[in-house]
Amino acid sequence: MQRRNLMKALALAAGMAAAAGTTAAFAQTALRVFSGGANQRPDLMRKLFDQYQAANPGVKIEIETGGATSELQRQYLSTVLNAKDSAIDIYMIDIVNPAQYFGAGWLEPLNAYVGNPADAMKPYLPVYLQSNVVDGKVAAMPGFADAMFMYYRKDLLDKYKIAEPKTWDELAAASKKIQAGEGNPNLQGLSIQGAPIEGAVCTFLLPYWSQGKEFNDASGKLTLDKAAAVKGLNQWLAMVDSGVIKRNVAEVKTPDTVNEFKAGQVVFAINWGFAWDRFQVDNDSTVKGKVGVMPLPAMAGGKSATCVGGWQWAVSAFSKNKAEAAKLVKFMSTPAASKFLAVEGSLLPVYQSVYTDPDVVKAVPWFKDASNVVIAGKSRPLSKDYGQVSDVVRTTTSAVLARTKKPDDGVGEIQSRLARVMR
Amino acid sequence: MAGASLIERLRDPSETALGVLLLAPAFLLLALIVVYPIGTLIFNSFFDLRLSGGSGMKFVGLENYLLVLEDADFWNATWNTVLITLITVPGALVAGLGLALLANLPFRRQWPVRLALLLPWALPLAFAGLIFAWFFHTEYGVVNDVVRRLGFGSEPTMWLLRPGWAFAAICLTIVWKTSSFMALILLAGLQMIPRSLYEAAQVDGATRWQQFWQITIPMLMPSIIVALIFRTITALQTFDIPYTMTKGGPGNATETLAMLIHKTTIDYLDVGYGSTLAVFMFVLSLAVTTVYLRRIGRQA
Amino acid sequence: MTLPRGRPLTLLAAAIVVVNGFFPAVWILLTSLKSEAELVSKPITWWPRDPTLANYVQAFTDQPLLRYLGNSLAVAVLSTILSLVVAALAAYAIARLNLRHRQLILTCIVASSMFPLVTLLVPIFQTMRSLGLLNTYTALVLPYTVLNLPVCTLVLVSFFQSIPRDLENAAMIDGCTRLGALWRVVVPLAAPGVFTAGILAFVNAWDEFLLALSLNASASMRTLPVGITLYQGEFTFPWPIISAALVVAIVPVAVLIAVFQERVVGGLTQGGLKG
Amino acid sequence: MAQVELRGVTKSYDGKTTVIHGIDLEIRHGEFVVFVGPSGCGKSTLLRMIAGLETISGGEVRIDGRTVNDLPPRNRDIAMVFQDYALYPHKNLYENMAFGLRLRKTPEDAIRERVMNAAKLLRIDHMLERRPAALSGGQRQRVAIGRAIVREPKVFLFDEPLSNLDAQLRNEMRTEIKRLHQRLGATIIYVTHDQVEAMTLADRIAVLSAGHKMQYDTPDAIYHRPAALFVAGFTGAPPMNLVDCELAQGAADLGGVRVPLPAELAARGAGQPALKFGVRPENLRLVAAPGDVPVPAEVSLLEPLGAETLVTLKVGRAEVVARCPASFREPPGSAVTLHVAPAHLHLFDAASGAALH
Repeated sequence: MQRRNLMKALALAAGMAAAAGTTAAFAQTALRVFSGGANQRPDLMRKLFDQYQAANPGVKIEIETGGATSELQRQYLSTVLNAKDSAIDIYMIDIVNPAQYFGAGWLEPLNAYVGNPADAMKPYLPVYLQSNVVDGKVAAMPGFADAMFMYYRKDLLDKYKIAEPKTWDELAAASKKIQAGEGNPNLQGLSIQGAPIEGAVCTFLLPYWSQGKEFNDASGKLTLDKAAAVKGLNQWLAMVDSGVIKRNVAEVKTPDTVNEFKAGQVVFAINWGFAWDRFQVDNDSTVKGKVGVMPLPAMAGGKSATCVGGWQWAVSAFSKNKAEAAKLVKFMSTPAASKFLAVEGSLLPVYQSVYTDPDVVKAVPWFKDASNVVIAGKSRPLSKDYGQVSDVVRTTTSAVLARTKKPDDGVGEIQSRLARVMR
Repeated sequence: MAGASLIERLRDPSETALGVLLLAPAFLLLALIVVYPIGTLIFNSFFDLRLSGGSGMKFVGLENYLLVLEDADFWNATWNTVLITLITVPGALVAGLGLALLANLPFRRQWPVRLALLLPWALPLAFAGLIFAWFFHTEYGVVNDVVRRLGFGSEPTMWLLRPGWAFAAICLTIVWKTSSFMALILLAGLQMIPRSLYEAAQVDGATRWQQFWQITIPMLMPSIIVALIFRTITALQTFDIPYTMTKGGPGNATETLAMLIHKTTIDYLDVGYGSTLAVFMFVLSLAVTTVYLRRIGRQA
Repeated sequence: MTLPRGRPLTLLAAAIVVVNGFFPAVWILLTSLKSEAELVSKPITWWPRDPTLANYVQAFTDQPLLRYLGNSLAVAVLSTILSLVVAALAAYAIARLNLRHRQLILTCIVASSMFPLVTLLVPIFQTMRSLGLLNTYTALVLPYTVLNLPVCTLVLVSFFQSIPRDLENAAMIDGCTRLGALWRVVVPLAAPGVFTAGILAFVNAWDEFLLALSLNASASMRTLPVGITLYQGEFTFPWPIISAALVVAIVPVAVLIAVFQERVVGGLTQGGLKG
Repeated sequence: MAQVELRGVTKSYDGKTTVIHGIDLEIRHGEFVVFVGPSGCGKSTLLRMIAGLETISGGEVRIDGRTVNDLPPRNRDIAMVFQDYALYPHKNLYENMAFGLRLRKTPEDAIRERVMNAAKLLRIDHMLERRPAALSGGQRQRVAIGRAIVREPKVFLFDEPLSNLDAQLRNEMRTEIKRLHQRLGATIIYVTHDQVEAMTLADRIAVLSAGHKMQYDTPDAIYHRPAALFVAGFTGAPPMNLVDCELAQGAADLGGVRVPLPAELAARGAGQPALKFGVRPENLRLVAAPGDVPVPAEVSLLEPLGAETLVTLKVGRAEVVARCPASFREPPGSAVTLHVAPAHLHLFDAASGAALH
């Protein structure tokens, strides 16, 4: 029933989008959409597209998927867009990409379709004003959100009567206490991602941000505070030394954290939103019902911050159906669509209001805890050269965590390399 | 020969006409897939062509070339590439020769041995990298498990997180992957050596060891050289295995030239600079393979 | 060289070669029978505790594995045939015709293998796009043919050279045209060489990843190596399922080479790569 | 059967290296002609030009009066037997022989009949299902010949067909080829480096050296009246003794020993700056015949061959070989007197190589 209502609302929204359009519907328009990889749930997107097609008989939507990870998708899209391919009208892109793609002239500015940026972005989570607006132009519309959460073993914290830690030091202390108490040599205190993957960018930024520092200013210029960055990395290394984080952290990828937490080998784990279902729903999870979510700790004297991820809809600059494409993008970014994705796929909403929607809370109870975290979320550095920025930050962070580079040298390297790129 | 009709003449084209006809498909394909792209590449190397900026193309002459020469990443990647070549090519030769000698023993059943030589060759590079990265995993890898079972070292070694070990692991993987094909070629060579040579050597009083150095190695030389040369070309292009095993890490300790070019062009979207790096790589390959082509020249 | 002939030593030698060659494949097979949870248990298990075929079921349901298999097969077979035809014609011209600059011609063809395809990716993509060939078999068949041209040409040149010229002369005197002699006498006799070159080409095409990823990304046209990477996601790396898919990917090639191993090795022996 | 004419046939590569220098030859209907010469003399090249396997740089080749310079091999109506047999390894014997007929769209029964006849003739009819790899050298040679026979061509070309066989087999096959020619009455051009083969087989022999035709005549004429120093030195086993000499008072001075020459011959030699004196080993005899001239000599080496003994002797400063009876037993160092009929003496112009008769 809930579902039927939702569908009705969607149909209405889709119909409105169509009515808003001025193009006559008798011309059949085929829109080709690049809808990410399996993790971006093309199956759910298809349902939304079907809705839209039903309300707009003149439009036919075809889906293309590819590239399992954000990195692979970026590589593929770079090749396609580089060649000014007009075959695809709409792209689903990672939150870190609008600046880069818009900068390259690959994305159609959407101001003409959605209004001025400040108003257009107002109903969404605050991070989008930062990430999706480039040079005063709306480069992409939010599709669904994601964020780094701090998952923890509620049962263990209860067992040792420990409150949710507010700072990294408290977390380290809590971990040590639990590890000592459990006596299991395989039990890790905290699992973070140190392999040179996209997640390592967040691993670098989390302790840095939590000191109240920014990586870049609104214009995208690098504002790295070297001392704070070194302090952040040292925080991780100290936890490695004290056995809270495992020694081979520089090998750990996102799925490793998930699998180890599922296997009951981790007390605290930093990971993306999808992990919740893996912990609570998966058959082979040993921690069902024992998982809690909390805001990320801060540095002493700092403020909690997290890394926001998620996917955006953008119109290709080489599309031959820009107006139709923009209309579909607008539809995919409506509260109704966001709610549909939350209820059906546990994908984090892009509207603050949807987190408290009764249907959503009913379907995904933990989203009400999530909303606090997401609102405090920051975007990773925005740059036309994000590919390079990401590469420099994640390889250096990984090398520091592998102890092949000193934190001081590593940060110095990041600073000198990116000063050229981000100015 | 007025009687010879046009059809008759077409059935017997002149030597040159026939040559052009036969070579045309190959050269058309090469033009489309190699020559034109290389032309584009060389052209691009004279431009500041950063797709991320959206600022279009700016002619910069030789600036990119000068930048490459000062680029520490370039020299690091070149060094790594050369080192990988210098380690894995002889490595694969020695391992391949060992495998070939073992496989050349008189077995009752030949097929398991042959298949064992063919399998690693048929396994895609990218998968070999994935599988071996898993083998070398600090905690879940079979390598450390064996080390532990043998009772060495209380702390597991972090193979892929230490520059030296990571380099060694990559080289080992490449050697494993490539030695099998090397062994196949050498095995073929071994089987062509006439038995009578060994019999003659035995009559002359040569030990097994002497037979190996005086007969086997010299007789295998043509096979060895061809195998080495092929291997050298592919070693210079090493990409898949370090890409899947370490992504060039830790830091850029295992980054090769091909990876740097791929990263610069596809990740950084710096097409001008990436093209320049590619031109340098081409020159390096060309320098190394000139020797090779001379060799073919002598034989053809 | 005559090594010790003792039975135990021979068996030991066989064991070394077989373990070296089979171990990774066997490990993948074992992994494909484990659950994801078992994979991260410490110490690691060698033998699956609870062998399960669920990973195979998932490998076929998560992704259209059969479709990928078919695409790989189509691309590999088509490019192998094309490589052989193009290389055979060129190799014949180089080996037999009285052409000037034969050496230079061979050099040009071989030199094309020196250029790492990684670096040509973007221009090749542009070419294929402007020809409207993206997401077609042709988009991969053409570059793979070029990829295989040097090695096929080299193998066939040396094979053609090893066929006595008088056989062809005899055929021409018997009544063949030059091309007739090529087709009726030289090609059948070069069959082992053609076969060896064909296997080399097939395996190369079957393995290629980067071009396949970039040129044929659409779901219906993906090849196996590209498809297999799709089992991993942004947040997941399901080793057991990937292992299952890998087993499925390795088996056809393993069967192919197991059936034809005699001819692969034989082909190499008969002068194929012996330069 | 047909006749073949060569008119000023020349072969050169890149217009520079000339390997065949303007050769004229005429081969009559049903004639067996042998091209003989040392390796590299151009005999095979010339044969392949007739076959159409080599381009003709100058002059013309005519078969039955028709110029065939630009005709591909298949249209020249010839058959060829190659040195390495050139049997198709992927076809069995029957198919090897039938191949040319099939290409000419001969009806199947005709093919069968002709192949069977040839096979019976060559005594290989019991092994037609076998492939060439299963045959011995002699058998392969028969098949190669059979393949030529079934075609019933105008001209047969043989390119050193026996050189890969062992000595005994070679003699057998030689006899068979000779018999075959008699039976078929075919026009045959045959290339060999073996002058014995040439002598035994040929109706006429063309002796070639360095791309030049040295002499074209019957075996008898070639043997007894060699037109050139080269021909004299190439024919006979052992070949003619050829010794530097000076002319003195109507005799050849071999360095101390003088051999009187017939007046006519001496007159021809007069005035030539350098001369070669020639005599065949069998014409140096130990027993005198009427009209013979004596030549003093000293034995230096004996080579008994069973039926006869080859004796190397010193005559003046020169060494000559004589064919002596097997009973000859004089030890090295002993002095003997050789006898030679003046009619068997030859004199050559050492500079041009031309015979002076």
